[in-house]
Amino acid sequence: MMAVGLHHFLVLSALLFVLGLLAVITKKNAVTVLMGIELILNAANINFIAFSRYVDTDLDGQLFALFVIITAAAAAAVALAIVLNIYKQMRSVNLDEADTLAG
Amino acid sequence: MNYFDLTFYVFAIGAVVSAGMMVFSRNLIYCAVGLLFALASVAGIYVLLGADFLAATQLMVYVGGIVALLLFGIMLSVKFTGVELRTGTLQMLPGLMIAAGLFLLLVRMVFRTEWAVNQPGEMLPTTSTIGKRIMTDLLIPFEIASILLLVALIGAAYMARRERT
Amino acid sequence: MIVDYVVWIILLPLISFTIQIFFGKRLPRQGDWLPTSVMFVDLLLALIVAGKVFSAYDPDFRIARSFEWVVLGTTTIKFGLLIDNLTAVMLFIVTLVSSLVHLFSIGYMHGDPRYSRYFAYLSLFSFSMLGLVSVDNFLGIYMFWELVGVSSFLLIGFWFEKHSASNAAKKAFLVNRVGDVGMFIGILLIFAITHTFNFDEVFGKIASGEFAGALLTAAGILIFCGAVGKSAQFPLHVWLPDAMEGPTPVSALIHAATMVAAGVYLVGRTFVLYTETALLIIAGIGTITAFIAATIAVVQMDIKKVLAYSTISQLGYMIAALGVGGYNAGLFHLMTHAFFKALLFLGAGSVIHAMHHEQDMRQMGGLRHKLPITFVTFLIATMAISGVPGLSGFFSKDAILAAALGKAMETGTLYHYLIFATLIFTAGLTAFYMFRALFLTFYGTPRNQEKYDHAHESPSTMTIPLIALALFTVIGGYGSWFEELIRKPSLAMFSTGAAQEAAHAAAEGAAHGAHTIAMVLSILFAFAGIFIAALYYYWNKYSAEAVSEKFAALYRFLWNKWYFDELYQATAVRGTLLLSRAMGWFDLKVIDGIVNGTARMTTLLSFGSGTTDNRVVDGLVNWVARIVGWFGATLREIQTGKVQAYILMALGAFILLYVIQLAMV
Amino acid sequence: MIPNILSFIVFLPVVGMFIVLLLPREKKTAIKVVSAVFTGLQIVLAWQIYVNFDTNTTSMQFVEQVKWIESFNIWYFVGIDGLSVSMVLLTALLSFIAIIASWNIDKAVKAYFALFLLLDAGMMGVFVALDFFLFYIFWEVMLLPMYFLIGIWGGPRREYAAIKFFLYTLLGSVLMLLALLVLYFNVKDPVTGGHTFNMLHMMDQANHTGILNQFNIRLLVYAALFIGFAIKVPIFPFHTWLPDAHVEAPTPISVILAGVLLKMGTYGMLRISFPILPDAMKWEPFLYGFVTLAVINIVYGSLCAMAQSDLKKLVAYSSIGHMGVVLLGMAGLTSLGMNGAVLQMFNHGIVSGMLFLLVGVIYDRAHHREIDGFGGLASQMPIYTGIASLAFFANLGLPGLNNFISEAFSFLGAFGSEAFNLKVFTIIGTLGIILTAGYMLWTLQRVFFGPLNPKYVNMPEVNTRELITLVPLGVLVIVLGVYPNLVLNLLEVSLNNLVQTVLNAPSVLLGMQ
Amino acid sequence: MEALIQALQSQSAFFSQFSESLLALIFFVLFGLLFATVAAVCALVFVYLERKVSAHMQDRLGPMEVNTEIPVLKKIGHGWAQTLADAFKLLLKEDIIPDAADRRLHLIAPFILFAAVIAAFAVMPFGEKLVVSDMNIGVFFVLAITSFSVIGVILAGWASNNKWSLLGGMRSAAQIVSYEIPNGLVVLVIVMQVGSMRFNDIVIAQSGGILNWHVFQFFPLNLIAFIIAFLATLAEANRAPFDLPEAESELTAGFATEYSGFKWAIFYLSEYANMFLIGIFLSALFLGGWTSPFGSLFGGFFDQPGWQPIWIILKAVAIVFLQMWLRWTLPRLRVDQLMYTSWKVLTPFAFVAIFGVGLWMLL
Repeated sequence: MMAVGLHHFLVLSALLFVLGLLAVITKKNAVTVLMGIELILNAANINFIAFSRYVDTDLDGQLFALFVIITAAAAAAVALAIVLNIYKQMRSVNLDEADTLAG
Repeated sequence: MNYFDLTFYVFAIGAVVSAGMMVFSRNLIYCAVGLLFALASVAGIYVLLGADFLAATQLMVYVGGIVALLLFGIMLSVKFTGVELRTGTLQMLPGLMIAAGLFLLLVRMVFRTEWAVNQPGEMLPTTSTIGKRIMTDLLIPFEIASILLLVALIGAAYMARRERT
Repeated sequence: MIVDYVVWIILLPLISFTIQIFFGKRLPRQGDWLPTSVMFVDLLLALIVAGKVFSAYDPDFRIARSFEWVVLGTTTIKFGLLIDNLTAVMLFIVTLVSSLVHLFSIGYMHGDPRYSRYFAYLSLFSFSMLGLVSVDNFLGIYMFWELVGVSSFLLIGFWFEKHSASNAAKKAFLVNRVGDVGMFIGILLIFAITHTFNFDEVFGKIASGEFAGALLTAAGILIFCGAVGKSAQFPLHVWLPDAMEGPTPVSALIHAATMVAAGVYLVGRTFVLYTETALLIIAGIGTITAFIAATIAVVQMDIKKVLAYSTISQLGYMIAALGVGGYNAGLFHLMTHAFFKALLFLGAGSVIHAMHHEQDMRQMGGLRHKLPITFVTFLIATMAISGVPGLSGFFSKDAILAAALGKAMETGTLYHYLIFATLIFTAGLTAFYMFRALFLTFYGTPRNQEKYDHAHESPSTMTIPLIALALFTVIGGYGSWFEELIRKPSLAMFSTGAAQEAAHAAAEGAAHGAHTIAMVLSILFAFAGIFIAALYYYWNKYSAEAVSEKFAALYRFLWNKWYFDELYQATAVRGTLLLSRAMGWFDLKVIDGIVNGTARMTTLLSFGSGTTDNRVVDGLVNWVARIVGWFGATLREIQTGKVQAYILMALGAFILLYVIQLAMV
Repeated sequence: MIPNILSFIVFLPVVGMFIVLLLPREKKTAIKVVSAVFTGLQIVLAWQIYVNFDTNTTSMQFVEQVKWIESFNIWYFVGIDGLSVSMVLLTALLSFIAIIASWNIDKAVKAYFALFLLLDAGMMGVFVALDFFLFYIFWEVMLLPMYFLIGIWGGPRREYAAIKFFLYTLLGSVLMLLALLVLYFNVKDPVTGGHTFNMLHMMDQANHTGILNQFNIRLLVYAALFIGFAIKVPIFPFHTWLPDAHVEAPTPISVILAGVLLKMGTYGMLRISFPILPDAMKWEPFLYGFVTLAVINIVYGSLCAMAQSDLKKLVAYSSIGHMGVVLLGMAGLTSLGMNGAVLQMFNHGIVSGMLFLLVGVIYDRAHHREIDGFGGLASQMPIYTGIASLAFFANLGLPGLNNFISEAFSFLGAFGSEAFNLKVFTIIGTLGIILTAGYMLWTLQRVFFGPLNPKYVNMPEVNTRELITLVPLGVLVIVLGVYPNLVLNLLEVSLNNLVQTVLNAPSVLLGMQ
Repeated sequence: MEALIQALQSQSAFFSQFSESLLALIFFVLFGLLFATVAAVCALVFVYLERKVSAHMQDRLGPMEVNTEIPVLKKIGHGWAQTLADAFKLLLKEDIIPDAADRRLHLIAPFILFAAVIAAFAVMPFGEKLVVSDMNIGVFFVLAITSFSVIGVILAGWASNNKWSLLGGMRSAAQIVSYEIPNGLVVLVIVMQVGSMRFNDIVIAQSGGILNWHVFQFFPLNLIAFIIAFLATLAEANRAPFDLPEAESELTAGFATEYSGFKWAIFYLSEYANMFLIGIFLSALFLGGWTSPFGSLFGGFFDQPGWQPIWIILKAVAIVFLQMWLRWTLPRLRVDQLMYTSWKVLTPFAFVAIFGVGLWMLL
């Protein structure tokens, strides 16, 4: 096993990303979908920080990650509010039942 | 297998296992707990990468904020007492296939790309640097982000409040 | 040291004004004690200053101190104080009269709803006046000049509920402003030429000949305009009689010792500014004023109006004196006049107070029994103003007449003889109308028994000032210190060359010769006037009514004050108002009309183009929109509405594309 | 010292505007408080500027220069010198006071305050901009909120007044735009050689190229600029928007109009017309025309004021008269006159603001402004009368109060001008002193003196909020009257430099026509 | 930690025979145990203290009887062994898990809570050198790591599958989240002044006697900040008068209703450890931390390093005492009052303090 380096972090990130994606596309419950999104964002953040450490010696990556975290917090709050509204409207948060977009 | 590597594997395995728990568990609360530990492990990864401030932010925002929020969301959006908090899955098979395909592509890209890797330097405290950057050349993004947060705060509070009768 | 005292003299009333205006109502006794005691402290300080200044006993004594107030580029504007003998005298006069008026007012204004405000205004007035006599430059004197104007506005209009009072206040301020603008232009002129405001520097420029000729004459006359306004000289004298609408102590303060004296002081202070031509005009104006006012005073029935016109007349004397070169005489009369005129006004105030604010002499009579102290002091003052020998007024008036005669003898022109003749005739008139007023008020039988019965002597706060002033009226004229200390300033003082000294010395000598003649004539005319007054109003040998009916036209002319007010009303006031109304109309109809016309034209034009736009251009746009709508309706059938399905599709497509791309490479 | 303080002071109100927009419309107090806080912060910043301002240099201070629109060489270029700093201070002060005075606005509160803050930003921007294009933008930014503020919250004839104001000012803007374009295409950037909007480059005559070297073109450009600014001042034939706008605007907006907007005209002349085209300014027909208009402004404005029966209109016309004094002071090209003129701009801002506030006070109580409809208010409202007298006396130029110094300096400067003979004009101008005293005292008498009008026996005394708006101005009236150096120190060096620049500018271009 | 291990390895042959990671693992475990023990002991002391304090406030004696039979210690009296006895009782009690509960979460929840509190001790400065990890983001770390307690509380509430538990848990979580905001803001006030988030920097900035303590600086802004911080931490610890989640009269014992025995003891322990943590945290931020209040008085005698832990523990105990005092003095708040206090009182004032201090420093 080689010494831990950039690739390790990238693979880890890819794994987390894929798992998050899986949650997004397979879960019925809207809240779990949100969880998946958070995981995806975290995977991206790992990449940012890893690059900031290994490739770019500036802190740009970290700063970007910071902004991602901020945005994620905002997104989570709004998304959750939306979910609660959906619940209020339909008495359910299952996404397969929310198909009013259908043409 | 030194101290650094050990820590990395501990956190990485923690993160992946927790994430898996999140994805494959059918109980919503377990999903949330899985996410919680995945996020905490990621915070550990951050520390390994020298991002101490970000790690603390990660804990603060995700654990104290988002996960708590999600737990609230679950509890408020499901008739929970006496009922199992279950969530079904759909299109699991195509989802797994797509995920696997994507993972392979990503791994291929990771190993195929020639990263311009620099020798990582000393791990220095980042807080003051981040603060200075935010207050100088990143002031505008920072302000926009704060406005975004404010908007999200107000918007979320507005949407989630009870309808006036 | 002296300057510090003077600074305090000026600042103390300002401080008491500030305290009084903001907190007066809340102080015990509405704070009347504060300005009053401040003024007495001022009086004390003024005495110390006078003592220190006079102890030098030097006619050329001057102390100046200034600081840089505004520095702009090359221009430096200094502000400072100038203390010489004249200033010391003026400080003493102002503080003396002012403090006595304060004291008098405590009794007189008792019970007024704005009692505290009144004292605040008095303080402001004293501040302005004290500043005016101490500053060392034209700009400063102009500033205090205006402040005096404002405080007199406030005091005259103190009972502003009365229309007459507020009108009088406005009139006083505006008429003064007319003079002030003249003075302002004069200052502009002086500054444009000499680049300084400072008296000494300006005079220095005159002495060195840098500033001379027609411009100097013009500057002198323009500066004199200010004095014309403030000292109520013809043709701007009309405000003063109206200003009697203010409380009587105010009249005493403003019209006896301070505000009106400011004009005389100004001429005295800037004496070297006036060329011979300017002095001719000054002398003429002074004489005309003295005569006109005296003739009007003869027929007045309101005791304060009589005093008002006598003030104007006496001021005319002073100005005329300065105009004929009787520098010392004019300023001497300024001082003695301050004493006896303040006394007269306060005496009149005491009478009015006793008669419950009745001012018409026809309602009075026989009051000497009821108001003994007032009567005695009023009598002393009347004798002084009439020129009865031995009292202060005699000495000063005599000096003026002597100066006029001396000038006439020196130049030998008819103009100057005429001036002398008019002045001496006016002296007789003065004696006549003053004794007329005295007899009507205090002698004879009471003409309004009811008011007479209720009359009573005033409280001690009012009588003490009377007695004090009477004392000064008696002794004020003795001693030669005034003559020796207040000497006519010569250009020599401000330059190194002493060329003109000799000429002036000669003139002084000529004046001496005229002294005896003038004295004899003056006594003669004074007693003639008193005698005639006694004939008509004491012994009642002749009836005044009969005379007035006989010369009805003249009587009406005098009664209406030579129709000055009517004339100004008809020309200046109405003219300005008409012009302003015309301008207002022009602005609204013509200029604005053009603007609105343009707007209407444009509106019409735009209406036309608007119609075209609606029909033609918009039709095309609507058509395009309809086509786009049709496409949308067709395409929407593809949607399933499930988000996750969309994501799956997108990702699948992505992977597919990626693989294809890999395959192609 | 805060970096980028000028940007802060300009854009702070914009931030405030967004916050106000985000508040719900029912939260009236919150909206007002937010506006007050932001304008208050502006005052804090203005104070910082005042404290940190270097009074010994003629160069621009607090400069910020960022490239903005590259292809047209437009910069975000701001900075202030002595001329602008006084106006910045004035704007900050009056904006805050106007916000406090707006407290009883009840109609569409949110929109009102949002527009007001935008207006505030526009005004600030005009005074700090050093790029002509930027200047023009701020100039226009200010226009629209003003239009709405008059047109929505104004008096009975508000639509008319608003449209008139708007069209008039737009006409001026168009002319200014023309001049702007001519200058842009004929001034070369000394660094790159391309076109430039940089005012400092425009002021350097050496950069003028092309048709700008033809004297008659220069005269045309100057005339266009002059009319553009003259409408804002306003100068005699272009003034009729002012009485209408002032009368119909709500009180705080009148304060801003008279206090700040009028100053933009003269500011523009001093910042742009004079230094960029000094030879045209000094061309005798123009100069004497300028002075004639100034004198007409003084006399005509005062006479018109005397004819008015509406108190607010009277104050409006009196503004015309006082701006005439500013113009007269500027025209002489003497350091005394120039300083007097700019000080007069500042002082007039304070005094006219005070007068409009005072009119607002009785209008709120009596709901009319007919001068003859009042009477005897002095016995009913002594405090109000005291403050009103202070303002009236300041307005008529009483020594010891601020207007006196500036008027006197303006007159002295014009009269003593060595470059031009303006003595006769000045003497005619001094007539204004009498006329002003005449109508001010007449008004004082009719409104406050005499027996109390029985209708107003229960007229309430001026309240605390109104006092908050009036007292600071009143204190400034006295303080600046006694110690004008507080402002003059700021102005002096820059203005003397301006005078010297204009005076020394070569008129050799005359030969090239 | 790393430095410590490397130092040990280079110094001693005994340590160098093990690999670095193994040592690290061992040290982690050791330190964790150490802190858990210290916290437990502290909690025992505080439980005893609380009983005594409340008793004396209510004019009674409190536990007096349980003094053990050991001859010397018996002399101490005052029921000193009462809490020990209680602790043994709790440890020996049967661990009851309700039938409908989620067993795994029911087990894990108290430990999350406990871990959150104990982890925060890692950066607590008991002295200039007496700190496990003097991180440069110490203050932030404390705020971050304690936010784990929300999760513990919610999970405990949910896992019990009991309405009271769940309501208590959610109330508690909402309360903690709400009060974290004013708390975080006022911490920023101090961080802004010092320019560092390292505890030792903050403490050193206050050295030189009582007048240099932050609570007296920028008067009254920092005082306001201190009061806000005290109230907010009080609420975060669910102490009276903010003890709604555990309100006996409404929710029996809130999220801990279904817990007993050892797991319940863990909850109890973390509450008291948390109180102690708050005491140290606040005294480090506002009350001068381990510096003496005397400054250079007494010739700097009290400033010697040996005194440092004594000072900070004294200050912490004083704050803990204050918390107890409040608990036995004030009635409990209503839910709406609770939220009102956080959002409309503490948060605005915290902003005022930040803004004020900022402006003050700027001008």
